[in-house]
Amino acid sequence: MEVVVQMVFGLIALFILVAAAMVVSVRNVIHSALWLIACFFGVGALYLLLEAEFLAVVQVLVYVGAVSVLILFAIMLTRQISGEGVRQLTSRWPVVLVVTVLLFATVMTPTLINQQWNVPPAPPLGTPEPIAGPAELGRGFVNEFLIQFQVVGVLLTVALIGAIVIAFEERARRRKVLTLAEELELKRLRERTTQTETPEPVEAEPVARETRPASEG
Amino acid sequence: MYDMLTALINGALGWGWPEWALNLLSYILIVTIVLVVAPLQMLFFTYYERRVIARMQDRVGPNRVGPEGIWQPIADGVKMFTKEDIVPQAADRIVHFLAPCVVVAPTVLMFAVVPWGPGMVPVDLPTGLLFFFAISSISAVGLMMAGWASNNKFSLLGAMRAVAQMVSYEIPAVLSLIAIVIIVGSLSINEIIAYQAGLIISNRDLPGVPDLGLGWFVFTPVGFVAFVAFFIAALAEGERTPFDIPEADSEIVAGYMTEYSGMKFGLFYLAQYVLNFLLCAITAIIFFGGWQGPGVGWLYAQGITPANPNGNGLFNVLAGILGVFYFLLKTYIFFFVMVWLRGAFPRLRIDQLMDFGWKFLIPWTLANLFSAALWVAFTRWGPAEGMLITVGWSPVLRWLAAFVVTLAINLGVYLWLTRVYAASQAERRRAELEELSAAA
Amino acid sequence: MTASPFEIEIPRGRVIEVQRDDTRVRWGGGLLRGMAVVWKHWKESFKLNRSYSQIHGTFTIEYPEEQPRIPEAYRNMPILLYDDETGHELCTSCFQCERICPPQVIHMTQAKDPATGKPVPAVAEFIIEYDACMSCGFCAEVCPFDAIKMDHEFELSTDDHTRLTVHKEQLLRPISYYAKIAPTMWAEVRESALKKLQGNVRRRPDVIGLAPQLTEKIAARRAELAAQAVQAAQAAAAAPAAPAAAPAEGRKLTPEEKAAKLAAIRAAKTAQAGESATPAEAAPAPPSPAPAGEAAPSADKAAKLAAIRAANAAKKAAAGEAPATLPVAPADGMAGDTPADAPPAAPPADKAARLAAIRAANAAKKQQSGDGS
Amino acid sequence: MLNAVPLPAVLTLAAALFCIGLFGALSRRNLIGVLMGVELMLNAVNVNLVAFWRYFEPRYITGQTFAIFIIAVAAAEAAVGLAMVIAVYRHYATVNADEVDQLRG
Repeated sequence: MEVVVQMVFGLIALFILVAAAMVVSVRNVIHSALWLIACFFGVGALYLLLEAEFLAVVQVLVYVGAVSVLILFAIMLTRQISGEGVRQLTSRWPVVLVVTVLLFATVMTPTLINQQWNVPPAPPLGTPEPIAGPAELGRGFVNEFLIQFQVVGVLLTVALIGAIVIAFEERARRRKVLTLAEELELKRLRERTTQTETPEPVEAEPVARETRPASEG
Repeated sequence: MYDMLTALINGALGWGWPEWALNLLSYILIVTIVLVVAPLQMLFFTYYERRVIARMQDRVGPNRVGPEGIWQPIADGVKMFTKEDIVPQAADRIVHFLAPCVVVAPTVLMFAVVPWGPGMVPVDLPTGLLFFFAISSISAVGLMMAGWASNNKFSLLGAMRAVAQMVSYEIPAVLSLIAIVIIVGSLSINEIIAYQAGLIISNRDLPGVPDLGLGWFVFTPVGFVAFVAFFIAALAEGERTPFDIPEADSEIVAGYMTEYSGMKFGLFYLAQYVLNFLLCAITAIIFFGGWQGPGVGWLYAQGITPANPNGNGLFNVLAGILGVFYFLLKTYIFFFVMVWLRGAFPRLRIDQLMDFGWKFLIPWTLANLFSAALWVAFTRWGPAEGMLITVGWSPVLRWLAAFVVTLAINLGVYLWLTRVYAASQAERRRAELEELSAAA
Repeated sequence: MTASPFEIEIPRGRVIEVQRDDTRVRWGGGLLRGMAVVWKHWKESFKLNRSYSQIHGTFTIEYPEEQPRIPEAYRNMPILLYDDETGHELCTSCFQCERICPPQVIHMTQAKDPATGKPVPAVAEFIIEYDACMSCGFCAEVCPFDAIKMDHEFELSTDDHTRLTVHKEQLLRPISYYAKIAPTMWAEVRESALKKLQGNVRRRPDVIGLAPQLTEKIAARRAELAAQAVQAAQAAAAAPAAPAAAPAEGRKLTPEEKAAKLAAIRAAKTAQAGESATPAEAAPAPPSPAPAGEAAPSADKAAKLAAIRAANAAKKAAAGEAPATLPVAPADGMAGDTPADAPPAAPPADKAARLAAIRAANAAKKQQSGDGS
Repeated sequence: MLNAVPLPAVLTLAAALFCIGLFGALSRRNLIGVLMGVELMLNAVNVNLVAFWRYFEPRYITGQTFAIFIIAVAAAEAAVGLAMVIAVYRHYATVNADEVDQLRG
């Protein structure tokens, strides 16, 4: 049984790391986002393995269902959709690589040298199950962590409003193309003005502003 | 289902088998059953929808293949299988191939927590409802993949619409379910169904109500509002007609499915109908008691249950049959309503859809959440929780008070919201006209 | 916020103008009303609706099992009619349909008398290209003899394109068929069509104008003709002027017929001469005298026809002067009526025919002289 | 799980994930790529929290609670960050982090 768990853990770990490596190295941004989703799934599976069932479901719900979709959306809204052939890494990426590898090494070296983790011995048989249910979490949120919970709620609201404010654009500014009716009106007006022989060339914009409302009636 | 199957396998194979083998065998059996039933439901639903919508349009519908055309979906399937699978040259081949799988897999996974009858749930997760919605949101990723990988503007537009729609309507759907979860106090789907025993009034809210399996949530003001909001959101999630903007064939060919053919297209189709089935099923489960109905509870009490290991297995089977009958009946009725809505209403515009979701449904369900809290306070809380008004009231009075208060709140909020929403829509139209005339 | 809906009564009913931007709160009632409409349609659709006056119910006709009830005036592809009893086609090859056909898919050849080479009011070959026909029905409308009609048959699909070029044999249908598919429409035209047919049949020699697929009818007709020839030969033998008109050719023209024809031709020529003498009159021909009467025995038929033709020619010549037509009219009437009144196969028929011809010729001459004076 | 896989293994995995995320956040040119790197780092932190919860204090929900807080913060960060990316794209017509070099709007 333990071997099975070890194998499963190894597979999940490998999957997470490979997916994460692909996220940062793939040229195509969309592929990168898809690998990110795979990575989120791997982390969710890891949570399941760690018996944090609720958290695994939340991970899927929030990360896969919301965050990654948001990322995909943002990629597609920014138009340079695939970006294939474009260099995706900055020119200083070798430096960054060295820095991150060094960081990893500094973190890992003490671990590898002396495994002085204060790990309690494996619980004997018959120990109570870990608490991971939504009911306990909910109770925690309204008792112990009430302030934090409120703060997170406010943060989410602020983030929602902030995102709307930042990304919002005036509707009038958004539409840069005239409708057919508007263009027709414009053309007619231009013809009329040239017939009355206005000496200076008529620009489109000022004329358009004087137009009667085309859509009413 | 699991307990029944274990009992059956035990009876058939004797007690000599190790437990893990029995577990494995029963799970494999359950998965097989689910994987067979899911596409069958889809096949039936395509036929059912076509027949019903035809009747609504004074037509007959497919009636050529087999008696009354019941083999029509099979003929369609054969056609689908024999079609050529075309991948556009400019498409991203791997993602294009993966997208249908990513769309179908979650819909099949969602069957894992759907109870078909008493004791007939494949996996009774304590977070079943959350699991259901978490998994359903994965298919949005598949849609995005399909839309992008096809390298077609219609596909991309369709995918963007689909995902925007699914993400925005998940919120009212989940909010309306949370109202129910507050009342039940559990995310387990079995718990939610068990709560709905009773007669018009749930016998958990009002102990002593006879159990006819009719204590559905839809009979309470909170449940009714939640039901309406959830069903509308489910229509949007399942891309049913008033909200079928992502695959609006008159605008963007077939949305994200445009560049798919053959069995890949069939898989999208399958996912869509299976999702519709599941949404109808979850509506039936959460608000209409799932397999609850007259007789099921009594029959199941006679059978082998964890509480009653000495029961008669025959009653298990009878309760299962009756429960599945009630459950499927309710599900099919909801699908009928979906088709009915399709027959009645034209497609919304994307901005109308977003406005309706964000400016009407979400406030409405939020108010309903408040009502649900009040419902719990009136029916269950005592002075220990700080509910001092109801001290000394009889359960009937408490239930009545909860009913009246929540009804008043929900009705008032509804009327107020409709007025505000209509006014905002009119204002918006006016602004658009003004803007148009300013631009012209 | 909004005015009450504007209402007005018009002859077809009441019109209510609804303002779409209605901001009054409706509590979703409109949605429910829409659903109620659909529900009613669903519920009623289990009843069959065949009256078309209702908007509810199933209208679908499950076609191969259930044939659609085609209205009488339905038109699909043109067909030709022939008389059930005699087997004579109604078509006289007047070329009206060929001329009016918008896609020009009608083609026909006029039948010719093999003896004289003169055109006969019958059609030798008639072709309609069904593949290009647009079913406008102009041909049926324009046909003065009601010979071409629109069929109700619509199962025309075929994998053989050439089969859609339809020849006379496939086009011909008996009158009874048309009377079955369009009873009232046929009843309206029956009288005049049959009358015209009688007139035409008289001018058709031999088996010309008989529907070609009716072999037994043709055979019967041939036998009848042969019998008449024999009878005529006997009669000729009895008559003193027999050797003068020996039936040298294979044609079975009796000497009487020949004589009559000759007289008629002569009469026509004089009439034409009269016509040329007065070039001023280019008036259109007045309505031709209706050749009434049932089928006369064909022994004297040719003679009669010749007489009529002569009379017609005379009349045409006379068309210019109104008073001059007066004496012609009785002659015509006599020419037409005498054989009709005569009992069939009566020996004096020949004489009457000849008389008519002569009278016609006289009338023509008189006309001429009238012109001259 | 507790007996089969030692805690250091899980933590090593989290550290590796964090470093990969850091690399992505620092070296990507695309703003969205940077955000994705940040998401990876947050996930690594979550893995750490859950692992410590599971191995040390399975009877207390603190570890999970904080993981959930982090998920919420990550969602907020993604929403605001992507909104900013879109705003930047609209203004500069690029999502290249190196080309966005003005503070003035």
